[in-house]
Amino acid sequence: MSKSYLDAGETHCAIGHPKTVFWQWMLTVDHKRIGIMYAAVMFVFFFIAVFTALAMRIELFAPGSQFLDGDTFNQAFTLHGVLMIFLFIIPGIPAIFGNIVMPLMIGAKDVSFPRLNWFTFWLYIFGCLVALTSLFNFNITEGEILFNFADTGWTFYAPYSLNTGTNVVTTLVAAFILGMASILTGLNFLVTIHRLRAPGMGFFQMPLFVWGIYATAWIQLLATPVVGITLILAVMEKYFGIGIFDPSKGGDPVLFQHLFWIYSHPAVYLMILPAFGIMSEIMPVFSRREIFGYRTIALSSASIAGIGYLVWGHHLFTSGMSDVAKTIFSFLTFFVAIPTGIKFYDWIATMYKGKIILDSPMLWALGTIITFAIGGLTGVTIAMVGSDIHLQDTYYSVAHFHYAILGGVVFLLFAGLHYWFPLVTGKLYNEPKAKVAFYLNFVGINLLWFPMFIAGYLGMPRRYFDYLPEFEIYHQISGIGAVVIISGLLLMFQNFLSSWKSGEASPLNPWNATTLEWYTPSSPPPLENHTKVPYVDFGPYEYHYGQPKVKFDLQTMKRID
Amino acid sequence: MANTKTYEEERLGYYKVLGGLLLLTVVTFIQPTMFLTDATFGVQMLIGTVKAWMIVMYYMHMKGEKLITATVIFALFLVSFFFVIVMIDVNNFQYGDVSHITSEITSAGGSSASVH
Amino acid sequence: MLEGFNTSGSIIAEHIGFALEMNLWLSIVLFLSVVGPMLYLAWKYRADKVKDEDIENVTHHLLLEITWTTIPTIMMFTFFYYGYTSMVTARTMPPANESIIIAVEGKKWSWNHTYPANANGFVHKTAELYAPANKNVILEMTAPLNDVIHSYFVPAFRMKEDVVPGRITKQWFNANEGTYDIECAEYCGTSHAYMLSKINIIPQADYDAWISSQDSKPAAFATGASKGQELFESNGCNGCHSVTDDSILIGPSLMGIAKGKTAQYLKDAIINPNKDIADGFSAMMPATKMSDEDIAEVYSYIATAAVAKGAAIIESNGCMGCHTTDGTPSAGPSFKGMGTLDAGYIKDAILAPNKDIAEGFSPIMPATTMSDDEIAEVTKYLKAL
Amino acid sequence: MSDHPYVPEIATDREGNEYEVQGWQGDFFGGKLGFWLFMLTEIMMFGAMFMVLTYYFTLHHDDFINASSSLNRTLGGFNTVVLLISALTMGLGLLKMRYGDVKGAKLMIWATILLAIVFLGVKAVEWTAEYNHGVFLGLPALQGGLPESKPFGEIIFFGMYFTMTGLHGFHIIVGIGLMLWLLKRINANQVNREHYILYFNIVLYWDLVHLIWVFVFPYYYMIGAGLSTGGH
Repeated sequence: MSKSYLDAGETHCAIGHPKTVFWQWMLTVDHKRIGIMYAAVMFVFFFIAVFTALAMRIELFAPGSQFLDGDTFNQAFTLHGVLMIFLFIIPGIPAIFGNIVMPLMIGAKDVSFPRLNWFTFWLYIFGCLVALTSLFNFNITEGEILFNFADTGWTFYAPYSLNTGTNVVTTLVAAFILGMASILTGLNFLVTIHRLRAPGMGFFQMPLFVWGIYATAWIQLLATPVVGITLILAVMEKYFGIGIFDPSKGGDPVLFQHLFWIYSHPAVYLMILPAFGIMSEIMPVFSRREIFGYRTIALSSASIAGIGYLVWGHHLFTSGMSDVAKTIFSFLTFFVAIPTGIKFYDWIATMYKGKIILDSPMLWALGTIITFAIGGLTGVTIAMVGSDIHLQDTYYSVAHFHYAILGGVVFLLFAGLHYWFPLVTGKLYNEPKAKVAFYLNFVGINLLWFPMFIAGYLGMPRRYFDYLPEFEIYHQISGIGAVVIISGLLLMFQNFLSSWKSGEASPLNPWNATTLEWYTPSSPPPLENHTKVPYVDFGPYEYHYGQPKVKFDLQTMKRID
Repeated sequence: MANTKTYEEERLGYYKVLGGLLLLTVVTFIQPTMFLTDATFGVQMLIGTVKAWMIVMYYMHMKGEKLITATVIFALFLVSFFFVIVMIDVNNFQYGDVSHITSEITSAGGSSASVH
Repeated sequence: MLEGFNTSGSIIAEHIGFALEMNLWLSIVLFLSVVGPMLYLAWKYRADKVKDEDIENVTHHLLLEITWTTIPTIMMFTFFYYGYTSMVTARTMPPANESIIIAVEGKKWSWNHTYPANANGFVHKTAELYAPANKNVILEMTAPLNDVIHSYFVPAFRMKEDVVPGRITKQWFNANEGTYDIECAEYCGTSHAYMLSKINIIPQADYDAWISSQDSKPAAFATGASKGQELFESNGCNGCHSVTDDSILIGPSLMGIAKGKTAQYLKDAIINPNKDIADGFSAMMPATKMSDEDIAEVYSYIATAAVAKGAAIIESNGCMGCHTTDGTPSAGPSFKGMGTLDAGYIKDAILAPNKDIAEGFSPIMPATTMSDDEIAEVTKYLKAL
Repeated sequence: MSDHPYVPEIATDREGNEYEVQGWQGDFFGGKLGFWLFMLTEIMMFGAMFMVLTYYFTLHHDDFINASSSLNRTLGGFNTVVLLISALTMGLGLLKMRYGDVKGAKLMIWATILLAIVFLGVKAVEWTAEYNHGVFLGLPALQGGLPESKPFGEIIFFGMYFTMTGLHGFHIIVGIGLMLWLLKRINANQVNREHYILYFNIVLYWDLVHLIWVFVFPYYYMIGAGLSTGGH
């Protein structure tokens, strides 16, 4: 039995050759180990954010103030947003699966700059710590610790963020550091994909997940600096009052919104593109046939990333932006919907004349088609300027966002967790439990957010900690949905943890998949991945009567079909 | 960097570019008082662009690098798009004649200033 | 349902409502075109029905691909067109000479509306908006410079535009009679959820009658409140300051202000609020312009607001027949000075008055039935004397 | 990471043809590409700041011209020339290294460091003069809404001026640090005639610093040059 990358000593380290397992993990440059550490940290923050959200749902269960006052509620939704957006969902799939799977898929030993990858991970951790310190005010002399998180919402809109007395500056700095980590991850992946593909593998032989990561990396690289400098300017504004964004000094707060969304809108595509990549992996494997329209899907990823830069202004339809700019942005926004729609039809066409195996990764993928279709189509509604005038900043936008991000990105992240769980851990998870968890999540998301579409249309604004009694019924259904979805999440993670500890050992290629990450000599893979780098003269999803067409001798990586 | 140039040729190239850049810097200085004084801003930015182009092409060896050139052009396209859109927005500033931001601050009074 | 939501109260609401409805139906079509085939294929090709030999690798179908590209594209441009036209309706201001222009100021956390001066030069200011039916109304909106962004949202009119400090933004409506809710839709801090108000659309004649008068509200809405109270509420002071008890909303309670502070102090606090901040509060109050007479009205309102209820209860129970408030004894002892007595004693003295008689008075007082709340109000009143 | 020299792997296709596999070790083009991508982020960052600047230039045209005319163009121009020459010395140093002249290369790096320090010194003189005129971040003249405030356009001009030249100066300081590190690596023979990717990237970095100045200089110093002779 050969050694896997999880065994003690089986790693390269950034500094020296540490003896203890602990330091081997802390200093590791192995892309798979770094990916696992990212996952561990991110899911901790994910659950903190989930329970913050639960607290808000309980507060909103009935009109009137229950147990949170306005200020605490405002800090709670800011915390929820900052943790979910900056610590979990933006770095999420690229940092976890981009690290673990992408080099394996292109037949590389590691990413292009392994030490930089290690540094990036610790930069991310540093950013998380700064974010956590901004939770509290420490008053050493009196031994007090006051809860004083930013109450601006994760968008930090000026001039509110300049006026409030909470720890906005620390939060801004944390977001800046996390942005830096994100830039470096993207840079690393771009060079890796350009330079380290196995011989013979052209861009159109890459698995579609790699395409997703590639498109994402461009957004990380070119959009993040804009928000970085915006946050720095906001800090300058707060300390020196040069008036860039502060209207009492002559600045224009709408400019802040421009700069903020120049990054933060592409960031939405940064979240969804690698998720679409996961979908494109799962659909052909669980239909046991080649994917429909490979090139269309690959190119639509690229075009979504490109167009994604050009549409930020649709967040400003009611912000006092000029009507000309509104029209331009509305027009451009619709161009994002078209490649997205094409992708969906391609995935569905992939099922045609296949053999649909409804294992949990496929269930998650099909569930996502439904939830993301709702999230995407409601996005089209608010891309129409006229409709958006009514729906902007209401629960409709909240529901749209959560359907698209939870029902799109996070659901596909979970699909990926199930799909690559055997690869990463060498164990199989408990399938019946996984299915129950999926159904709980699927029912939960619809119970939780569908009523918000109606409430939003009827005029329930977002970020209200109290509301008119007319909206009570919608909030109560949402509250029940929240309980359902959280029980689903807990069940799912319990399943993962117990299976990793004592699950059944996984065979080498449990899903009959065709992409290179499954053709490693051991399960889980060894350090430095494949025994030898294969020569790639085949497409990524070549099936023949339901079986992978290409077969390898796993010791020499020569084709034996 | 597979090239066939000798050390002397390459060094001469560096000095030529330096000469060009110095010349342009002189132009930068005399322009505002000598010619095209109505369009100082545009002319200055144009000179800057030419200088930048020389630096990128020769000092930074971008000549012949297809992939890198493409990435740089993509980034510059994005920046210019941001510029164009934000300029369209600011040039169509709505109700600017009555807004505070577009006009001078006349009333001093700090944070307690009141409007209208 | 919010007030007036169903009536499609304004011209804009009709246009945007149409765009929304069209979008809803086309979206359902698009949704079904994705989810329908998906469910069908998942059922048709389920694993136990398909033999491996029957699997086919279909990877291209030009006609199909062209179809599912062009049809959604056409739909997208339909959406864009209706989104654009409904925006034009909402964003094209009617000619100023055919409209009433009302200035709106959104500040933490209240809305103020300022109307054009009437024939006598009097300018109305209200917290709720009053406007005539079927008449163009343009809102010219802004926020104080040291305030934050708000958003003036009238769900029933399908209209919303941010109120940006330092900028002027505008929106307009032409609505039917009725009452409609106003909400703040852009997050603005602690009491964001309470930044609510109402639009009252009234017959033109009522509006004209009101605007030419100096009444603070149109006749149908008069509450009999004092002018001071009207001013206090229309300027949004009640959003942050309580006057009837000592609870702290956002700013300090103003109850009992008349005991220690003069009207001049109140004037300073209104006109230049952040010069001198009470301990434990931050400098966030916007400055308000108010005439001296108005400030005097507000001052007297604040001075009496807390005890007005108690005074009314005492009056209606006829207590003043035997007690005075100026310290001179009458048939019974004067109320002045009773504030120092403890609450339990006062309660006993009202419900069972003759149990414990003050020295020098005879047990002639009749027992009175009063609820605990009423007794509390009376106690507060006595304390304030 | 392994200490033994890296031997590229060979992949074989079905016909038995052999292909050299690109590893992450010793990937010159990869290193160069990575650094170019990093420089793109700098372009975006400064691009966004220029956008802010242009936004307010549109709104407050005259204030910007006035403010610009008060900057010291002689010192600014001197610094431009200093950076120009330092870019040359940096480039020549790399050239020498590639042709095996290690000593010459080191001399050129020292020359660049010297020029960088001169640049910072001149910058310090400028900032001090501005501070003495009461124009500096945090001083009342640059705080809007006070009686002694400058007009808003000038406040934003100077605010952005200090922010951007400060950030540029920070890049210069980082550059000096990088060059010292480079000298250390050259002395340890880890950067040499064959392996000079680190040197190459630091040259790129220095050119980027120059490139930013090429736009910062005219935007701040020259747009108001026609108005007066300027200088504090």
